[in-house]
This record gives sequence, C-alpha cells and structure tokens, in this order.
Amino acid sequence: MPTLTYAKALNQALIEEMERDDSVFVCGEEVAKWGGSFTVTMGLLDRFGEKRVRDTPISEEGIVGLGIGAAMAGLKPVVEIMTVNFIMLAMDQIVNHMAKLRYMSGGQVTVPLVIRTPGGGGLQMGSQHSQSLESMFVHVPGLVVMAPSNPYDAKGMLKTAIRDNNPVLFIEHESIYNTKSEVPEDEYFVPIGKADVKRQGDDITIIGHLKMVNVALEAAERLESEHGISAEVIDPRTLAPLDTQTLVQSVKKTGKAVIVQECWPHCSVGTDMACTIMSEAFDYLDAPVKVISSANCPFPYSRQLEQMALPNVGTVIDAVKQMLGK
Amino acid sequence: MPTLTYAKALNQALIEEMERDDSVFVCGEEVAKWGGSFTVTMGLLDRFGEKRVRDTPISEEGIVGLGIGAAMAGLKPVVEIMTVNFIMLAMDQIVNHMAKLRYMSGGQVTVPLVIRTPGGGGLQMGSQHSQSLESMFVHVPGLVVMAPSNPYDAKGMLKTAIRDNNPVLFIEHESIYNTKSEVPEDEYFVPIGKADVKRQGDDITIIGHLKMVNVALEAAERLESEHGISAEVIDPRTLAPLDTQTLVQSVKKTGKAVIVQECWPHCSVGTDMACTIMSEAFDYLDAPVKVISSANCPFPYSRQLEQMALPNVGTVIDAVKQMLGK
Amino acid sequence: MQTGEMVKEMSVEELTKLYRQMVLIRRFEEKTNEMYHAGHIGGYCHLYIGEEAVAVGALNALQPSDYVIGAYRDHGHAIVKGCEPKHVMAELFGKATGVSKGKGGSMHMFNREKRFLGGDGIVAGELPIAVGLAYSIEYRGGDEVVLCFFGDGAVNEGGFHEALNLASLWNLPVIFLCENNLWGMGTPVSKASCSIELTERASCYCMRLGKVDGMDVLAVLDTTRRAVKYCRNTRKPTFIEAVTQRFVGHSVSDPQIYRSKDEVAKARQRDPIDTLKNQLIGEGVKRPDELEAIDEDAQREVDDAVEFAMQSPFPDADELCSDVMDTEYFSAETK
Amino acid sequence: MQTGEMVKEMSVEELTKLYRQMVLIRRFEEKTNEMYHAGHIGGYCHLYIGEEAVAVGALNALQPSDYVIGAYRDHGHAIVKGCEPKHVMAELFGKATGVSKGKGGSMHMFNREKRFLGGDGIVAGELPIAVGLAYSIEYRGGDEVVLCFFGDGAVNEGGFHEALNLASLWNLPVIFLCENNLWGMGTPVSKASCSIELTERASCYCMRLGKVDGMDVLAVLDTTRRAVKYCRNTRKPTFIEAVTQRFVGHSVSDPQIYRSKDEVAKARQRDPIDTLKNQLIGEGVKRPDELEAIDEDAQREVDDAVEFAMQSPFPDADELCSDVMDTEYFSAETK
Ligand SMILES: Cc1ncc(C[n+]2csc(CCOP(=O)(O)OP(=O)(O)O)c2C)c(N)n1
Ligand SMILES: Cc1ncc(C[n+]2csc(CCOP(=O)(O)OP(=O)(O)O)c2C)c(N)n1
Ligand SMILES: [Mg+2]
Ligand SMILES: [Mg+2]
Repeated sequence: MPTLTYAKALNQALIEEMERDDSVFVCGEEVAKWGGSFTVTMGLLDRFGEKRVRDTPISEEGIVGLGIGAAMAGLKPVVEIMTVNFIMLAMDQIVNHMAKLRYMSGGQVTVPLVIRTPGGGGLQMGSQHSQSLESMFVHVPGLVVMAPSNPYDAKGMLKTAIRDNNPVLFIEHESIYNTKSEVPEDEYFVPIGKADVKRQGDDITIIGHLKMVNVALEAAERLESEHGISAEVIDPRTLAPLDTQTLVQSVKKTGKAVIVQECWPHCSVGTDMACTIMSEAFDYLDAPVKVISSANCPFPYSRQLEQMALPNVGTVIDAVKQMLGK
Repeated sequence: MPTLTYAKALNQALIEEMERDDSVFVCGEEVAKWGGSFTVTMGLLDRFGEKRVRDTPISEEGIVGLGIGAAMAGLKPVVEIMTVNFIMLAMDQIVNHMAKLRYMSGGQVTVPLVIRTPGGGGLQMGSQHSQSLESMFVHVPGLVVMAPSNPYDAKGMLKTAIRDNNPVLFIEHESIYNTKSEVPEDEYFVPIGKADVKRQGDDITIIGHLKMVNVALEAAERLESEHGISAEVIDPRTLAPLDTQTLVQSVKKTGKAVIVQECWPHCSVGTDMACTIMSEAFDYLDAPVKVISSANCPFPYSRQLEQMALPNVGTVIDAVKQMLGK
Repeated sequence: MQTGEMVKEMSVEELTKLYRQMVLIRRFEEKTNEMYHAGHIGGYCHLYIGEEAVAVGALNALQPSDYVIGAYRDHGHAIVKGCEPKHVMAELFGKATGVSKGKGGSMHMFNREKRFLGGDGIVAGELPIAVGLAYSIEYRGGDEVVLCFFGDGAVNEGGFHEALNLASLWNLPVIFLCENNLWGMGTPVSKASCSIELTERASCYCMRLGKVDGMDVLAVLDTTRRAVKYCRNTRKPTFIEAVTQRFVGHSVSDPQIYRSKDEVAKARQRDPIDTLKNQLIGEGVKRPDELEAIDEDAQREVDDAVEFAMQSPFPDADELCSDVMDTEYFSAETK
Repeated sequence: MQTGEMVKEMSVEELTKLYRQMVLIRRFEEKTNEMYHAGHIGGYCHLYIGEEAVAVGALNALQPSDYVIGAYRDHGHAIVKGCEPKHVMAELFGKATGVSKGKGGSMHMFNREKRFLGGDGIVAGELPIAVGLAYSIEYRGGDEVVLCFFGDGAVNEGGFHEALNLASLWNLPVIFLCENNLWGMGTPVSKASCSIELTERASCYCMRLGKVDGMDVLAVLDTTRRAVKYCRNTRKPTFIEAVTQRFVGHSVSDPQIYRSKDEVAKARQRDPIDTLKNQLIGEGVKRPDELEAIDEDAQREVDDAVEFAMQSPFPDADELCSDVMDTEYFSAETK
C-alpha cells in the first residue's frame, strides 16, 4: 500500500471528488497558485482551472458566505480558511447561517458546504495563530465537525465530508501535514460519527483527537513497555455527532479514562466528552475522567513556554500512572 | 429598600459609574437616543451627552475594536452589543484581540473593556435571535464572563465589571429585564468569581445561571412543598473564573446535582461545570450530575416548539425526582 | 423613462398586477400588525408598510428563475416572489403549514422552489450569500441573476464590503438593492454612514450605480429592469439605492420616539399605492371602482390567509429536532 | 515637494537619522533571517526588507505622543517608534528580555510607553483598534494622532470598511497608511481587489486621500507630515497608499513560486536605501565613507542585539500563566 502524507492524502481526496463530481469546487486564500499554505491544494489549479480552484481576497466572512450561497444553490464548495484562527471573522456566517439555514427554512434549504481549516499549536506561531477552536463548532447544533488524525482518516473523511449533504467543519492540524501512513489505492470512505479504536487495551482508555492521537499512542506504547499498563486509545474522529457509544463501551471495559486535547480546558470537547462518559459509565468508573488540556492561557511564543502550554506524551503518562496509582 | 427592575438596576450602575469616573463611556447600536433596545441606557444621553453615550453604526466588529482601542488607551468603555447573537460578527476582536492583548504584550497592555450583551430565548425570536452563547467566551482564556440573574446582582456585578481591570463579557438575559427585586440605595459591589447560594437545601444541588436561576428557584419551591425535597440552588454569577469551590462544597453536602442552562448541551457551561463537579466531588456523588440544556437544535420560532426547546420548571422537577428515585 | 410614459406603454395586466401586489402587501401587513397585537404572532415582526413599491417594482423586473434573498423585513418580498399569502401568514402564526413549517418566523420566509432564499435576521448577513448564489450561476453558465435586498443600515457592516468587492472582482451577476428607508431602527443614515449618499458608499467597488425613487413603483421597475438587463448581459454586479419610507415603526413594538409624527405624516403623503392609483385613473387605465374591487379582493385574500393560518395545526413535537441535519449521513453503502 | 528640495532643506541630523534607521532595519532583518534559519527564531517571521522607507518616512512625521499600531510585519516599525533593537531581537528569540517578554514573538512587538501598540497577526485586525485609540484622544481633548499601518490585503476585509466609516463619521484623527507592496502572500492586488487603485477603494469614506512612492523615504516623510498636520489640525482621518516592494518572500519560508526572479530584481533596482544614499552624496550632505561608517555602526548594533538576545534568559515557567488576567480582581475592599 502506498504511503502518503496527511497533506497529500487530503489532496488526493480533493482530486478524486473533483474528478467525480463537477459541482465540487475549491476556494480560499492562496489555494490556487500557491497550492495552499500547507500544500493541500497543490496542483489543483493546473488540473481543474480557475473556475474550480480559486484564490480569494482576504475576506473570511465573504468567502464563507460565498460557500454557503453556492451550496444552497446545489454546488459542493470546499472552502479553505487558511487557519482556524481566522475563522473568528466568519463566525456569523457559520453560526447564524451555515448551521441554521436548513432548520429555519423548514428543511427546504441544504448547505452541503465543507470548510477545511487547520488549527493547533507547537510551531511557535504565538497567541493568535496557535488555537484549537473546534469546541466552538461542536457547541453549535447543525454542524458536522470532523477532525482526522492521520492520512488514512484524512482522505476517507474528507471524501465523506464532500459527499455528505450537511455543512461540515473539517478541522486539520498544522503540525501533522507531513506525517505519513499507508493509504489504500482503492476508493474508501470513513463514515461520519464513527470513532476508531486506534489501539486495544484493558487498563485504561485514552481519548484524543487530531495530533493528540499520536501523543496518546506514543504514551500508550511507553506505558506498555515501561510500566506494563495496557491502554486503549480512541480517536473520536467526528466530534459532532460524537460516537458516544464507542467511547462509553471502552470505558465500561477499562473503568478509567484520560482525555487529552490541545483545546483550552473550559467548555471544550474534552470536558464535554468527560461529562458524557462520567454520566453514562458512572457505575463503571474507578476514578473521575481526567482531562488534559492546553494551559488556560493564550499561547505564548517562546518555545519552552509553548511546550509547557501543550499536552505531551509525558503529561499523558503521568496522568495515567497517577490514575492507576503507579 | 427600593425595588427595581433588572434593566433599571443596570441603568443605575451605569449612571453611578459614569458620574464617578469620567473615563467611563457607553457606546453601541441604539444606546443613546433610543435608550437601548432593552432600555438599559435610557436617560444616559441627556445626562452625559453624546461624547459619553454614543449611537454607533451597525458595525459590531468595528465597535468592539473601538472599545478595545479606547480601553488600551486607558478609558473604560462599556460597549453594548444589541444581542449576543450579533456578537458572532465581533468574535475576532474578542477572541484574538480583547482576550490576548495583555498576554501578547507581556503584560504591558490592559483592556478594561466591558461588553454588555443580552442573550436567551423564550420570546419567539427564532433561530438567529434566541441563542445563549456564553460558553464560547468561557472557552477563551483572558476574559471574565459575568451573567447576573436578578436586579441586585446585575447592579453590583456591572459596577464591579466596570471597575475591574480585565476585559469582561457581561451577559444579560432578554426576558428578565422586567423582573424586579430589592436593590440597596447604598453603594455595593458583587465580586468577580463568587457564586451565590440562592437557596439552602440538603438533598440536592441545583445550579443555574441567568434566567435559569429563577427556574431553579421555582422548581426548588415546588420540590419542597409538593415532594418534600430540599434543594440547594446556586447561581455561579461569574462563569469565568468559576467559583468551583462553592459548587463543589454544596455537592459534597448533597451528593447530587442538576445543572440547568439555556445553552446548547455540547461544549457548554453546563457540561463543563458538571465535569468539574464530577471530578472534584467524585466520591461524594450518588449519581452522575445531570445537565439539562436547550434542545440540540437551532431555536424554532413556533411558540410550542420553542417552549419544548427550552428547559423549564417541569423538566427540572422531573430530573430531580428521577435522581432521587421519587 | 418618465413613469407617466410607462403607464402608457405597459399593458393593463402588468399595471394591475403592480397595483394589486402593493395593495396585497399593505393589507397583509396591516392584518399582521392586528394579529400580532391579538397575540397570534410573536417575536420580532417588521412591517413593510410604505415601502411596497420597492419589492413590487424590483421583483417584477425578474424572471422566475432568478434568485432573491433579503433581510428580515421580508413578508412582502416573499409574497411577490411567489409565496402564497396564506403560507406566509401561517408562518407568522408558527403553524406547520407556514412557508418554513413555522420554524422560521417573520424574519425567515423561504421558498426554495420559487428561488426565494430567505429572509435573514442578521443585518448584511445575506450579502455574502447572494454572492455565492451568483457564483453558482456563473459556475454553471446560467443566465440568471441574483437580486439581493438590504437596508441602509447594512451598508456599514463589513459583510457589505466583502460581498461587493467579491462580486465586482469576479464579475458576478448580483443586483445589490439597498432599501434606504432613511432609518436603521432609531438611527438616521447621517448618524451611521460617513456619507448620506449611499451610492457614494458603493462607489469604490467599480460597479454600475443607480438611485431611484423608491416611492414610485414604476420608477423602481424601470430602474431594476435596466439593472437586470445589464447584469444579465454583462454578468457584472450593479448597485441600486431605492429611497423609500417606512410609514410605521421599525417593528410592531417600536414607539418611534426618535422621529416626529410630522415626518411620518409627510411621508404618507407620498404613498406609493396612491401614486400608482392616481396614475392609473388619470391615464384611464382603470376606473376607481375597478381599483376598489382589487382592494377588496386583496383584503379577502388576506382574510382567507388569516383563516387558513388559524385553522392550521401547530408543528408536531417531533419537528423540534428534525431539519437540523440530514441524519442520513453519507456512507459508502449509500453510494 | 520634490524630494531633491527636501534634501536641501532638511538638517544633516534629520537626513542622517532617516538613512541610519533604514539601514538599521535592513541589517536587523537580514540578521533575523539568518537567526531564523539557524534555529534561534521560530514561528511566522515576516521581513521588511525593501519596504523600509515606508515605516521610516512615516514614523518620522510623528511626535512621540502619537500612537502607532500595525500589522505583523512589524520589526521595523517597532524599532523606529522607539523599541531598542536588542529588545526586539530578544523577543524574536523568545527571551524574557524581549519587548513582550518573549510571549508575543515576531508579530506582536509592543511598547506601551512609546505608544507602539503592536503588531497584529490578524489581517486588518488593527484598524478598528486604531479607531478606538483615536476615540480616546478626542475623548480627552488631546492633540495626538494615530498612525495605523496595514497591507494591501487588508483592504478587502470587513474590518477595514467598518473602521474607515467610523473614523470618518466621527471625525477621528487616524492616518490609515496602506503599505501596498503589491502582494498579499502570493496574491497580487489585481486578484484581490476590484480596483488596483487602493485610493479608489478608500474613496467612499469621505476622507482625504494620498498616494506616495513608498520607495522614497523623503516622499513618504513629506506626504505623512502633511497628513499628520491635516489630521492634527482638523481632527479628521486621512488615507495614504504607499506603494512599495518587498524584496524577499512573504515570510522567511516563502519560496516565492508566484512571482518571477525578474520582478524582484527589478524592484531591487529602486532600493530605498540606495536612493537616499545617492541623494545624500549627490547633494554633498554626506561623504560615502561617512555613510559606510553608519552602515558599520548599524551592523554593530544588530550584532550586539543578537549577542544580547543570546545571553538573555528564557522566560521563567511561571510566566506561562501570568499576564493572562489581572488576577487582583476589583473588590469593594480594594476600592
Ligand atoms: C448584525 C446585526 N446587528 C444588529 C441587529 C439589530 N437590528 C435589527 S434591524 C436593525 C436596523 C437595520 O436597519 P436597516 O438596515 O436600515 O433596515 P430597516 O430595518 O430600515 O429595513 C438592527 C440594528 C441585527 N439584526 N443584526
Ligand atoms: C484574517 C487573516 N486572514 C488570513 C491571514 C493569513 N495571512 C497572513 S499574511 C497574509 C497576506 C497579507 O497581505 P498584505 O495585507 O498585503 O500584507 P503584506 O504581507 O504584504 O505585508 C495572509 C493572507 C491572516 N493573518 N489573517
Ligand atoms: Mg433602514
Ligand atoms: Mg501586501
């Protein structure tokens, strides 16, 4: 099976869907000539031309609105917002329009728009360029929120997102675009709302999304080899709607859970999942679910400080050991 | 003691602070001539003149930015965003600027800006005008988030918000502006980060904010008189920073908690508090904390549907009875 | 064209239609106000009384396949673009038979089939969406245009700016029609916009500009027709300012302390319905009694609409959580 | 004024200062690039090489109490407004001695005392804030002005529109200075703005407009001086487009596939430093060896800045969660 980077897997998904369906088009800042800030749309302009691969002005509100309108009229836009930090400028279009048009119109209008946008920290981008803001979208009913952690999922999920009839916030992560994994040549899809057990284990469940899946997996390996602890690692993949069942089942089995996220702690994906798990697996839990988040502060620029702000393998291992009394 | 409406109590707070401190000014859509969509700024224009009470164009991003700049230069702006729904247009200024300038500047810059804005549903305003979006602000470090439930708190909290040196999101509720309570004539302040036990009880803790405090209190009265259940009712008042201690102490005493909120369920103030309580009072809990939220859908216009979408006294009573096996 | 000439050139049917639509909206809105105060309608409710000539004139310049999108003062636009008054009234009543199943309400009338894509409650929120609708037309090589309505207040929102730049930059067929009724709630244009000439505010987007008397339905029709023709042929956007007047409050519950009774009285002297009525009678197109018959017929239609709304059921409880998403998510099996 | 004449009229000190500041920025940015690739600097890092004449010319038109705010390409602005190069370099190194304690980084240089209110990483994010700074001046009846820098790309953001309207509507003393370097990342102005004349894009806000050759420091100084004078006297905003060129990539890691080597080579022929150098020598203000001494001195200052940054400590761990809030919340007792 060929090995692809996360960026390239996304690129393939776009190419395949654009070849299949004329109504799919891509627009955003620097997606065409530049090939996307993170190279995801590289080569698309040459292949599909300017009508379908379009550089836009720096107008986040405008281009999300553009995507909504085009989707309402039956096209399948894939709008790239360069990073999730800038999506704050398009929140009105997302929260008050994209998420509500179907409902407010009594089901007449559909908005099959995919917004692709990467977030995450760890690259010393500073306070305004390091955020993980997916929790805000999970808060709002009417949106599908997807967040792939590896090339295989990235491709299969983006293809699904484009085919699906709902508005999708498709969150990527800036510092995993070059990570590689095997990606089948045959067409495949990763379904919406289906978590993936990335590693089987019995002693504890570790849940993470995006880059934190890698962190969780590495922690799990070391917990096994260094401490004899068998950790199950689950990637929800879709954050809304959440595959509660898979998470709860695992926790019922292990009796313990750690959630690790790059989001800030409050009103976050992490505490929300923790609440759900503690509610639904209450009698199975040996200890409260532990949520490891980024520090509750804007992200600092300075490297050491930033590293301290972010969860890492060490913090996950420590949390697990503490929970298991080891 | 005189009895005031919530709107009038806020109005008094503004007048007192503006009389005391020349650097306090008010601006926003319809705050001057109209007196504020919900009458909170009524009479201020006549009293303080246009420089200090200013109608703005419909430019939410612009006027929040204006408030930030003025605050950075040492003024004390109180910006009104007509309703929290429209604040989505100013999210970039709030999330990427207001909340971060102090940190990014290494502590040099302070932003003593208060943004007042009401949210909430129940008035058939439809999907775009009925939201409770405070969870999004609680998610973001760097902001104080306050949400008074009654005239007394409203006045004391707004005065504190204006005097405090931090950026404050001051969330009001559209359908309680005419509720009344006693408000002292002497000056007083309600501190940031201090929850209030609105009713003492032993069997269960009910937590709510804004209008849901009234719902919780009414439910508690009926639980007592109709079912002999003694419920403690707590209003966190400040949502960030949260007075975790008061909440947890109460739950340690009662062993059970219901949280009721008008927010949507996911990544919300409610599930976040539930997660905190379940973590910190894990061994004291007889059952998982129950979170009652608005239905996970955009708010419908039709009256009956809307009423179904919102938590009410009945849903709180049912949840409590179920939890207590009654 | 002088509108006097237009009366001579247009067919009786066309002229009658304009008259009837304006009257229908007027009666509809009056009844809406009554039903609001009787407790049948809730929430925000913004009436179009006084401004009828704008929607009627502009929408009659379109072909049915053209898209329309607008703001929250949308009852009139919805009706002219093809929603039945009874379905609009039922929406106001929050009934299952409403255009949006009772879920949208006053600000969110939709009729996808008729290409009426809403009612938007966010000032200027519809402008970027209009640009997207136009993009879809160009994408498919169609000949439709998009007519986008918004108020004078919307001109100061960032979304206005981004939308007009995009439409101009990419040559997209949108007619941006600013309904300048001189007020945004209690704020006059002069307190909101650095220029009171709203065409000046749109002058930096390299698009054709027009200004029209929004109290004259024939003038609006004429100006919009030219704009539509230009837009359809050149595939470029245009901007029209229609200066109009709302004879009533911003919403049904506005006490209007910000403007004088005099101002309103003066405005009412230029009632667009009377203007057309006088033209029709003056030019011998219709007799007064014929117009009265139309008035009565409109009143009947509105009364029927109320009756229909009254009789209609409220949405079922399971409507609360339907239409949020397409819960049949795509999966490989459904391929 | 012809810039040739300016050379004759200005004092040697003034002219030397302009020259030195431009050279200092150039050397600073070259060193920054080097330090970035050596791994001492991380994140996004946008250099000002080629554009020096804009910040130097414009900022020298101000008095110290005037406020300045700008975008992320801010090293040069920070230095000219009064940050010491060593503190800017230390910020880039993420050191505790940096202007923002190492927490801000390249895009977030701040010096409150000198009234330099940042570096902003959000395109156009600083414009509404600039309006607020100006409001505070008017509120207090001061005579200061605000100079707000932003790129050509910012013109298409909604925040630009809202800010310019507000400043014009309320007569606020902001100089909106658009640094048009022809590109926003890989997008030329013609692909982003409906008009390539950015003064045209600002023409609808009823404010005075100016355009200046941003490769000529004296022209920028002259134009900005007039703007500042106008602004200080009339308390009204103005807009200036300074057309300039970045000689390097958008950021230190931009391969520049979107433009030809030729374009860059041509741009470099109008190096603003060489232009001033030739004028100074030509008019006999300075001898070549004197200018060389200045170059060397600037280089030394930059080398010292690096040395300072190298030697400085990283922030303590407890800095992570400090400066988030003033945790001494107001309470009645602290009254
Ligand atoms: C983004 C946003 N801000 C504020 C409001 C509240 N609001 C509703 S209508 C209105 C005035 C709009 O005036 P205008 O655009 O002139 O339209 P008109 O009501 O005159 O038709 C305002 C401020 C809103 N709905 N959306
Ligand atoms: C709101 C926002 N959108 C996108 C970006 C990403 N971005 C950073 S710089 C840039 C180009 C800006 O161009 P311009 O304003 O011309 O400034 P220049 O870099 O040329 O100085 C973009 C798109 C951003 N920082 N902020
Ligand atoms: Mg208006
Ligand atoms: Mg540029």
